[in-house]
Amino acid sequence: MADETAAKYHVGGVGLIATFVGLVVLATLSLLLSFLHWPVGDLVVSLLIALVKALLVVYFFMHLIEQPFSSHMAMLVSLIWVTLLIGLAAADVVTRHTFPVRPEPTEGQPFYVR
Amino acid sequence: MNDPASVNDWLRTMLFLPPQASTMAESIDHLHMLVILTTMAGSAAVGLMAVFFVIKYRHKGPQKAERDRAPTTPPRVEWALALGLFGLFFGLWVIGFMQFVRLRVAPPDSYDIYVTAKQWMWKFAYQEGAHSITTLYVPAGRPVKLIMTSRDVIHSFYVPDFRIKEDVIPGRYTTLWFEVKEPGVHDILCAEYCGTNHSTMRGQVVALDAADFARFLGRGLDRTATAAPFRQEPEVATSLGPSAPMSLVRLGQQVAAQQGCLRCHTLDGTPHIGPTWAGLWGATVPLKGGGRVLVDEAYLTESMMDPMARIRDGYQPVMPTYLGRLRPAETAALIELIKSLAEVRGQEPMQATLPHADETMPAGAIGQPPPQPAQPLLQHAPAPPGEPAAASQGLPPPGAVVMPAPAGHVTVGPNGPVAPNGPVGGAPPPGQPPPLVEEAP
Amino acid sequence: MKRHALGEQYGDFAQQDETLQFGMWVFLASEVLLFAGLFALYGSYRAMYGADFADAIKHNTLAYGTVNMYVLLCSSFTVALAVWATRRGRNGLCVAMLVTTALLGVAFIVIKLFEYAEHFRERALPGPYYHMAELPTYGANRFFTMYWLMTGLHALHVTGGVCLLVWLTWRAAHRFYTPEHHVGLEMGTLYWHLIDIIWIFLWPIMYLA
Amino acid sequence: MSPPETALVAPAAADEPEIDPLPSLDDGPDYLRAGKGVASWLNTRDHKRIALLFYGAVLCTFMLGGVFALALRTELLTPGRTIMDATTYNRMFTLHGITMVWLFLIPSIPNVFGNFILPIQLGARDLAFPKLNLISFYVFVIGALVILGGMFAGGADTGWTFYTPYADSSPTRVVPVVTGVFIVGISTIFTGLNFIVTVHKLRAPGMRWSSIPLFTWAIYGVSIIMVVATPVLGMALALVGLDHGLGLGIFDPAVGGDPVLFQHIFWFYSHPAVYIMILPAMGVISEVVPTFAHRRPASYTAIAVSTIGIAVVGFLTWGHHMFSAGISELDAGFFGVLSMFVAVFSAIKVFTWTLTLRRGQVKLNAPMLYFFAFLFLFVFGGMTGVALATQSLDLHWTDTYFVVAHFHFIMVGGSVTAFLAGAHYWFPKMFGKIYNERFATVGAIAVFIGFCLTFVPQFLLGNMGMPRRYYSYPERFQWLHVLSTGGAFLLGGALLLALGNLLWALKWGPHAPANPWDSRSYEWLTTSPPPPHNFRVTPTLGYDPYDYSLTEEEAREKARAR
Repeated sequence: MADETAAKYHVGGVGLIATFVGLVVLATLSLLLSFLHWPVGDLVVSLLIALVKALLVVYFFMHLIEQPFSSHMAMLVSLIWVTLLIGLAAADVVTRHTFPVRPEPTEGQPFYVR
Repeated sequence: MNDPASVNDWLRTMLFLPPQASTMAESIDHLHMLVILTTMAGSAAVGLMAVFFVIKYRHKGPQKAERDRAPTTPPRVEWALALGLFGLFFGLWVIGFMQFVRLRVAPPDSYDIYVTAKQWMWKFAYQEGAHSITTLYVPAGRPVKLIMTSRDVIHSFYVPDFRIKEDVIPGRYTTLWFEVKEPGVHDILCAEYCGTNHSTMRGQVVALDAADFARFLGRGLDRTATAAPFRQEPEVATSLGPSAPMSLVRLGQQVAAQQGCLRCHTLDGTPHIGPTWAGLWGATVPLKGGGRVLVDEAYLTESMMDPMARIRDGYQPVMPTYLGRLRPAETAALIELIKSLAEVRGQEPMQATLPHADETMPAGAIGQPPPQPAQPLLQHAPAPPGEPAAASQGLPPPGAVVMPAPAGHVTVGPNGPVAPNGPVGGAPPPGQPPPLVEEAP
Repeated sequence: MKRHALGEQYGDFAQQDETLQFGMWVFLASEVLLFAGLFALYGSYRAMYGADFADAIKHNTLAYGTVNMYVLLCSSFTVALAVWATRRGRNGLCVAMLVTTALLGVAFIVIKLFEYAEHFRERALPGPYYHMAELPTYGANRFFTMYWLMTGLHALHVTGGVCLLVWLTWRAAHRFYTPEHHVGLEMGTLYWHLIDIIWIFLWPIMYLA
Repeated sequence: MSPPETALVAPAAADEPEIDPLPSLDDGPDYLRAGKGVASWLNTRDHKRIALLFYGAVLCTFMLGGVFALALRTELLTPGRTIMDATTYNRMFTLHGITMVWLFLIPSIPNVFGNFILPIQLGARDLAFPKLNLISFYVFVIGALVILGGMFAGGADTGWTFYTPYADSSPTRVVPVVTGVFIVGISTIFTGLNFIVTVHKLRAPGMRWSSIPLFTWAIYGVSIIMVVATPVLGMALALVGLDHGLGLGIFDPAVGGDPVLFQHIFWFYSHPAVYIMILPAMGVISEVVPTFAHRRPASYTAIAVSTIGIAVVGFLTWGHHMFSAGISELDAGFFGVLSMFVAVFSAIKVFTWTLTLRRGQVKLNAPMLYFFAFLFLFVFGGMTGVALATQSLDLHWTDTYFVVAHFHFIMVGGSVTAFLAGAHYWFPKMFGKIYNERFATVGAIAVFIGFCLTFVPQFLLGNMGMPRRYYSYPERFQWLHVLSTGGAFLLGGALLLALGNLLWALKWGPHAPANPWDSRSYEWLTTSPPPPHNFRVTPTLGYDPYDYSLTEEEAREKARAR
């Protein structure tokens, strides 16, 4: 039962404050980067920053770092499964090439008017 | 049994497989037979092994402790089994995937036919302007590519004799190709559940030899003098900001499309979920639970606002109420539309209808998916004044709602809509199936 | 007093606390997957209509989303402080932090409602109700459909979270949580942090890129 | 989840060395007699009583689903109308599918046998969250009532798959039905969560991961699927409900939506869901075979690893339901090859069970007969699954009766057969009675014959090209349909015989000893039926649960050791 004897590391007040500062800095960084309108990297970079922020919250605010291995597994599994679902579903859309896209409605003809 | 062909036939009969009518069918069947034989051999092997062990090691006398403690199968046996099986399955996958890609990618010289599915019928439109309902005419010995879309829900085009199936999806085009070996007739079945009459959404593929097929297409082109049946697609795409005032009948068409009336009612006499509007006005119809009623303003209005009050015999009570959803002017417009169709005769859905290729009806008829812009027919299409040209939209979206039906196939005369170039009603049924249809193999 | 009773099935309190916390983590994993379906839809539609999505994101008001991002980060911090305070036996601070967190949650909802009102005025509504004249494209329609679904579900979670915080506050005010026994408080705060994390991912895909 | 405010009773004195952990019948009333009155059942926290509540519920839904199935088969006797019209038929097969999938197959083995056996096999006094367990039962009942109420108040005709856009525009009552399934899903998640946490945190001292009994392994793997996949189903169904109820057009092509995306989300759940149905069945078989062969499994590791392998890889294969649905060729190929992995894992299990018989001392009791039925049907059904995952063949077979026969081989031939095996195997443990072996044997053989007669013709129908969900059909299919209908009635009768035999034994059967099958698995250490908290105190379960070189008394000594 190795997973029930995890080291009892406690997140202290300093750790919480540092985490909070880190989160605010990362959020601001993401915001500033979005003004660059970087065509390809925009989404990737902002999602990576989001991932780092989420990890900070999970590990320190939510004290996952104090938790046994099994709790880590729970988070890891959900992360992997989310990736799978999004990845494989979107992979279909990206690689479809039968008769692909719907045309855009022409100027002055919004599609929603039936 | 040394002849491979007779082995093939024997196995096909044993497995109840339908005739191998397309060029791909035989190779698919061979894989099928391989897989099924492996399956049966596998389950038989496991079953026999289990039976053997039971007989050999059945319990006799008092229970003894286990004879030896070591695991009976060493890990390397498990690994070898796993790898061997995976090799087998992977091999099947490789063959299957290669066939799959061949089945999905049509040869470049294929003959294109547009397929539109709706609840619950198939419509086919050919490049030369001919079109047909329920019966698909194809040339034998030549690859045919179907470009398919649906008007309402997902259907699936399935011809067991060709071993092919592809879903027909609203809002998208999917494709399917096959090459029929010999002239003959084959079943089309809808294989994706699509509502009440899913099981009757069947049709036929009629494979003709090259000369007959040309004759079929030619007949389609020749019959310019005959009236095309009034088709049900309204001109929804052109309804935006019309500069000219609209007639009530045309407004009725628009309302019917917007409110979804046409999902259940047809304008051309085709049987569907609800009673057709063709020839409805002024008729006396039987009611469920007995009695008859004259179809007039009162009954029509009641049917829109309180559909369950008096249901026509032979139809399901499925219509929702439109109370509060229709403005009075729209109700009036719908009634005017139904009035205007009083003289339209219904057509039999099983008949091939061969419209003319007149300029006022470019790309013909509806029910036919809009052709690709590259096709000359559409480029010649003149846009009626005051309405945006359909051609300027590029490949228009398929699907029930934004159906940029080419304008002009219904001209609104002083007495309601008149199908172009022809007397409305009283005309002989447009188009008989070509005589060769009956020549079943 | 039935506080902090040990369940029949547990050996000791340590096992009980650990079990409850692990149960909460598994529940959170499940909750994450609830959102995953919507994220997959968003990803697929974005793959179909990339350019339209970019336009629609530009159209969204960055200020609302960003302010809400900072609001939730602060609330996450305060709720973490509440646990920290309880662990040190400072019950008053814990109550104060929980109240602050709940107020921040309410602030989030209020800001969100302002934003929703704006979208409603523009007719940037989901599906067939979408009638925004500036972006008459399928893609923009898809974007706003997903926008309403995802932020709507998130807002429901925030509302539920605020209710949970009120309940935690009530219990903390009655000195229910002690430095030794406060697993209920920890579980409640985990839920609030999850709400924050979901917004951490919604913010970039709805407002930034 | 709230922290437990109330303890059930005072904690037991766990560390008193002189107490023998293994109970005897003299200790006091067993769990069936520990509390009297209806309230003591409806408000119980005991996992064994909750298991029996579920037992009653799923047997009711199973009967109901079976009646629907017979009605469908009767309608299909003739190519046209036999007893019902098309709309009724469509509603009926939807009802049959929903009832069998969500109200019987998914809860059956995990919620009945899992709930009963898993804590005992872990040496635990109860599940980790007993109150949540009871809530799960009531949520299930509410969901079931909402579904059935919705079905009888008009019903949905969408099929259990709820494919859009048909489900959006269907004139029938889709919303209450999806709401009910959503509620049942909540129950599933609660149960899965409870099992996962119990396996991680409440194992008896000494029990390593490598000595967890195989049935518990299977339930653990299933619980992972339940917790991870069910929320996605909930979301998919909620979206269909919104589309149908409010017209949000989430999958509506008219406003740019793509109905195929629904299928992706739906099958992300619903493919793993078939492993929710079959993995517990494999778990039951993994217990039955060593017991009746009196032999350790040929490879414990292979079974445990392939259980988790199926649970994980099962998530990567959902696209094989969509080869003809217009997904990209590349994605289809990817899903196709991953589907083959599942087949490999299943094959490993099958060979391991079969090899377990080798050099054993095989007794042919009813559970073992069900194992043989399971073995044959599962192997054949599984191999046809390999055929269906072969993409070019799938284009001919998908949405035909071949698929119907394939999944009934797995679901009925696999899961229901294993359910019956478990029902007979654990019957003495659950109720303290012994069933009549002769009638059980007849029942098992009749089930097998009826099953084959029902579903083998359907394979042939599928080969001929008969699409599924057809109310009317071309006449050339009729004789096979008649055969299949005859088999269905035989199968129905056989199931009634098997269950009736158990019911009879419930009242009139002779008393069972603690370990009638001479098994070494942990649940047979306690009395039959067990006391309310399974053991006097938590035993030490460090020894191999399949060590048949021990005599029964030696095994009990090991469990007593501290």
